[in-house]
Amino acid sequence: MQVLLSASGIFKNFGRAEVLRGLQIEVKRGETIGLMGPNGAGKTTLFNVISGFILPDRGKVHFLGRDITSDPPYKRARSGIYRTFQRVRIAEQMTIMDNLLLAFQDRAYERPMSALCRIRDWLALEHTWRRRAFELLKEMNLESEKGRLARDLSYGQQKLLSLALGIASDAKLMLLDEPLAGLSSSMVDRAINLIKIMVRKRSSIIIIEHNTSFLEQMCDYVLFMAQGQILYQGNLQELREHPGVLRSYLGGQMELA
Amino acid sequence: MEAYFYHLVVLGGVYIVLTQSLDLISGHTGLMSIAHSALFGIGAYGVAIFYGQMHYPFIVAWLIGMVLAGMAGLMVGLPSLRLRGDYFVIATFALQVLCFNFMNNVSNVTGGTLGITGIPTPWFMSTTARAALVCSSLALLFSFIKWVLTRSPFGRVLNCIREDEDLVMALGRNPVGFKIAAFMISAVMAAAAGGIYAAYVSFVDPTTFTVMDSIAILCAVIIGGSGSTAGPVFGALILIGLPEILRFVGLPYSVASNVRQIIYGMLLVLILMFRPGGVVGGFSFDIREHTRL
Amino acid sequence: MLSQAVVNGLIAASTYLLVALGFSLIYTTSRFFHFAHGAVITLGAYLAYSINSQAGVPLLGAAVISVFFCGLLGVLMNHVVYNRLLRKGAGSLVLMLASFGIYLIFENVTTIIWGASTLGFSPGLPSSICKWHACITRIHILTLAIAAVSWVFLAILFARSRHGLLMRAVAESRELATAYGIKTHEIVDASFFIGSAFAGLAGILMAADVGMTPTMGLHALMMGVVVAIVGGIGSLRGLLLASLLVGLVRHLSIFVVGSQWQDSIVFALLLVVLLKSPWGFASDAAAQEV
Amino acid sequence: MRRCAVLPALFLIVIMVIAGCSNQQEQKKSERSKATVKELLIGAVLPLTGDAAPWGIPPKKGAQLAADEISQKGNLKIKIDFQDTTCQPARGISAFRQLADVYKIPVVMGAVCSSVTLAIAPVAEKERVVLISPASTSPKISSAGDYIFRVVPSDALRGRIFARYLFKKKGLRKVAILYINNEGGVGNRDSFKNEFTSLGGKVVLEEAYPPQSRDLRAQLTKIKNSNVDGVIAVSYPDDTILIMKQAAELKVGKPFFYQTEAVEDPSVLKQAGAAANGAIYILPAPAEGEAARAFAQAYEKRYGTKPELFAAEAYDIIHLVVKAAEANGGRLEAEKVRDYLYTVKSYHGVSGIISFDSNGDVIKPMAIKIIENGKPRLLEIVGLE
Repeated sequence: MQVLLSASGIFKNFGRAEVLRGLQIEVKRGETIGLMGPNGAGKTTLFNVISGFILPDRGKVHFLGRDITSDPPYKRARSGIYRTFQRVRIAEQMTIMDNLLLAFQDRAYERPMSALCRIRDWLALEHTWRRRAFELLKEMNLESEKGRLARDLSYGQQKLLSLALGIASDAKLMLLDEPLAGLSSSMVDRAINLIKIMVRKRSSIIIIEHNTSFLEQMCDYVLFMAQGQILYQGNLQELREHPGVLRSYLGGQMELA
Repeated sequence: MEAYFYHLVVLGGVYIVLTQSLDLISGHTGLMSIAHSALFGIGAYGVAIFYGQMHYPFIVAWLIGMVLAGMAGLMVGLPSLRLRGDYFVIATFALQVLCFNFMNNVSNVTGGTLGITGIPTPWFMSTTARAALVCSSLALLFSFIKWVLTRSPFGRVLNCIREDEDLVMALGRNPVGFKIAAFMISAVMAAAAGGIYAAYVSFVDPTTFTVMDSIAILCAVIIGGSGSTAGPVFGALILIGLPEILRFVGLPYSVASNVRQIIYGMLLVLILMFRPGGVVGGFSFDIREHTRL
Repeated sequence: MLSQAVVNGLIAASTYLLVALGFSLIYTTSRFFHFAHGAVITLGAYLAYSINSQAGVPLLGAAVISVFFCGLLGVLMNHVVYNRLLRKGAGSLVLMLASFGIYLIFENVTTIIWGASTLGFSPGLPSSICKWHACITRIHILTLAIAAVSWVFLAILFARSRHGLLMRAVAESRELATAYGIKTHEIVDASFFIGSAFAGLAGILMAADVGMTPTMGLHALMMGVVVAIVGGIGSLRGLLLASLLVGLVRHLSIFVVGSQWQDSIVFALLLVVLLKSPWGFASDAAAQEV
Repeated sequence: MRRCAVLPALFLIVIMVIAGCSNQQEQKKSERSKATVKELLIGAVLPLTGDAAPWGIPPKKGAQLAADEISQKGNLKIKIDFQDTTCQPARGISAFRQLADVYKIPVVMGAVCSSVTLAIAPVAEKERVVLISPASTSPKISSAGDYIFRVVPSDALRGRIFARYLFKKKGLRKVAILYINNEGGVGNRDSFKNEFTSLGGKVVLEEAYPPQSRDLRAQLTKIKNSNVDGVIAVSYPDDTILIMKQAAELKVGKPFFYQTEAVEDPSVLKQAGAAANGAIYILPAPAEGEAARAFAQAYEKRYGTKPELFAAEAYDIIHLVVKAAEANGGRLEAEKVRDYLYTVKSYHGVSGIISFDSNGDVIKPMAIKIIENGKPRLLEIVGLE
């Protein structure tokens, strides 16, 4: 299988805190990977480094064989990396439809000149964008809410929307930061439904999650992170028996307490 | 009677173009600017200098003014590379002061404090009725342009920048380019209004383009309702209409202007407190300050 | 000549510093640009004037009362407008706009009550002391002293006292401070009180020097804002350096370029600082945090 | 959203109702003016509010006084419609349009701010309405048009006379100019400088300061250390106080000559106190004689204060307009008033002796005064010769 993303030797410090220490990761096309680890292990920081919101102090990130280490976030997004945020990020004072259209619409028509001079072109295309967005909304059971402002949605619905944005943007690599946290059980089913769509579209997915049964169901394998490094890679069964994992989880909890 | 009415239409039209253009960046892109009367002034001076003094055709001078303002817009757009929210406001404020001082002090170009008088009236504005027609159609045209822009894919990205810049980046768009584009379009529109204003009043001087005027335009947009098409129109009407109404009401002279300013201030505070979307009910500048990662 | 210009710069710097101290104190705890600060400056002077000339209280007493009222006024603004807006989820831009509105209201009410022409505490010929070709009046010396004392007061407040510690905690993150059980409202109120009291004090000192007009606060505030931003809001050392820089630039630049460019130079400086490092002199530490 | 569309609609309705009301007013007025031929309606556009209101309200009082006095005499009823300009060009045009177009008034007094007068002038020319300013001093107004007059001397005249006086009588050769950086300040600076240098004097320093400035020490320090015989100051009342006090503090030690009437402002005399002593300044020569004294008395009786700046000028304007109407059989027509004004020579008004030149500018003698012990004292009256 083709290697989609590889990051090697990633170091990142915040002040005196070493958050990532020589981290190594490789993602192949179509893989679904669970990412676990205690709080403060650097999971979100890793996402930030891959998606470009944070530049690593050292190390290289390659995507599709290209060095993207110094690319800004939007360039990485264009080449096919989508990420969600731990705290839901959607355009709150735009309608749900507009949120999705943002992901569906063609960047070639986003220039102000084409907005004015090629009205007919983009209007025609907008129909197809809307149709596709509507289909996606149906998957989420939100088709009746399409005209509402995103901020009026429930927390769970907002989270679904942020997942849907990833599907709409057709990314090759999805970085999902705790997609299920805080969701009611019915919402969890819908979220899983959306993630399955991603899988079906052969996107590679990295999921930060603590819900092990979910990870077991979805993922090809899991990664366990602690102290800025990948401690373990394999299936969940073995992970549970791994001595280092247990220690770091306990250690992490003790730190928390 | 007609001419007076037409005159109000002219002013209303000019200010509608101004508020619409400001709303494109403040209401839709989330960049509040208090440099707008400076951009307005650049357009006005463009016409005053190139049409009034150097006798280029009006259209040419008008376009020159717009291009100059667009360049100034680029200059304001550049700070938006780094600055967010209130720091951006301060940067535009500095730019406004610098532009005003340029108009006020570089007297061999701008006529300095004395301004430029005797700008001939172009034929299409030779009567107030014509001027009113021109200005109202310009207001319509620019309102329409803004309406199209904000509903186009371009506008959708702008709206998203206002909501959350990180999300825009996560979706593969470069916010900086969009912000600069929005600012330049806005500047060009403001300058278009300025050029028409100069040709109509036939006289420009720096005192028309002060910080206070910039703040008044911003307040008008907020009061009217930002991020909508009707809001800025309504805001402009308040800005032009309130003094005229008070003129008829006949307040004691010693306090009338202060009362007007107090009304503006109260309107602003009350609108923000009780109707954050403005009178027309547009976008409200709620808290969206996600701490940067 | 140079000595006089430097003295002038120092005098100007001391008033800028006083204004900037209050302004940035309020900014650090509530995270928005409080432009109505300018109105408090003006009102401080006028209140002291009225208490002095109409109620017949001696000037020093009048000044103390007025400064106290200015502090209260700041707290009042915070309660009547800002807190309510905050409760509705307003961001810093909304608060800033509201403060524009409040400024407009106050400036014009001041004009209606006291009139537009200059008033002053001490009409007539000021006596000045001259040495080394530089002249200075008693009011100037007092202003310099008060600015220095205020700076030291804040430095001690922040570094030593529990109260200062709490303020710093609130400045770091309001939510976190609330989570830790700090009564953030009280802390913010306190910063409004102290900050506004500084504004009133600055207003009175300026009025004692050159008299008062209803617009005096705005110009003073503009310079205060420039100083606060150039110095890096929240950094006391930065504020001190920036106020000296702006004061001296204003008074020395006139020997290099025409005096009509005085303001332009200051604002160009502001723009450069904003573009180079938006967090001013305090950039290295603060920028990392944000 | 939908509910809110109602509000703009309401707003429009309010405007229309108001417009409707004013329309009715207009009709009533025109009916009345038909019924009694001897009523004259004169317009006035003045800054009645805002920063410039202190210069706009006295002319209103003076004009009102003149109108009432003439009306009491019987043959003519004078009504003046006052409109506010707030000293902003666009607002000034609004106000002027209202008078000229809505009420069809042929003669308008105004404006005060030069920028407003300059903005209105082309409209007045096109609409053929006579515009007579009681207070605008910008030299540019001289060439503003055929229908544009003023009864206050141009800055050009003031600067020329002051420059000659200081050069010849005071023996100044090298001067510094300290001026407020606005239209009035720059206009005065230029007129003084042109005349002074053409006489052979030298302007060593030109220092500007922005309006509402509260700190002039930088400028004054520079002046203190320059080698000049005297300082010409062009200032408004607020900053005149600053100049006087801060110059004293800094011990500038140069004589100050104020090319402005601001020195006489009560607030300056009060706030500057002893610092004002010795200030020499120039202003249009106040009128002597019975009429002027009677005006001052009547004004004080009615308003409780001595006539402020530009009140007398406005009083004269109304009288001149009425004279023009009387010469035309009691009717007010713009062309007739214009032609009449060009013929006015040495009219003894309460603001001085008024003649108009071919530009519509008044030619008046000027007065040089000095402040002594906190009070103005006349030094001499000087003309152009």
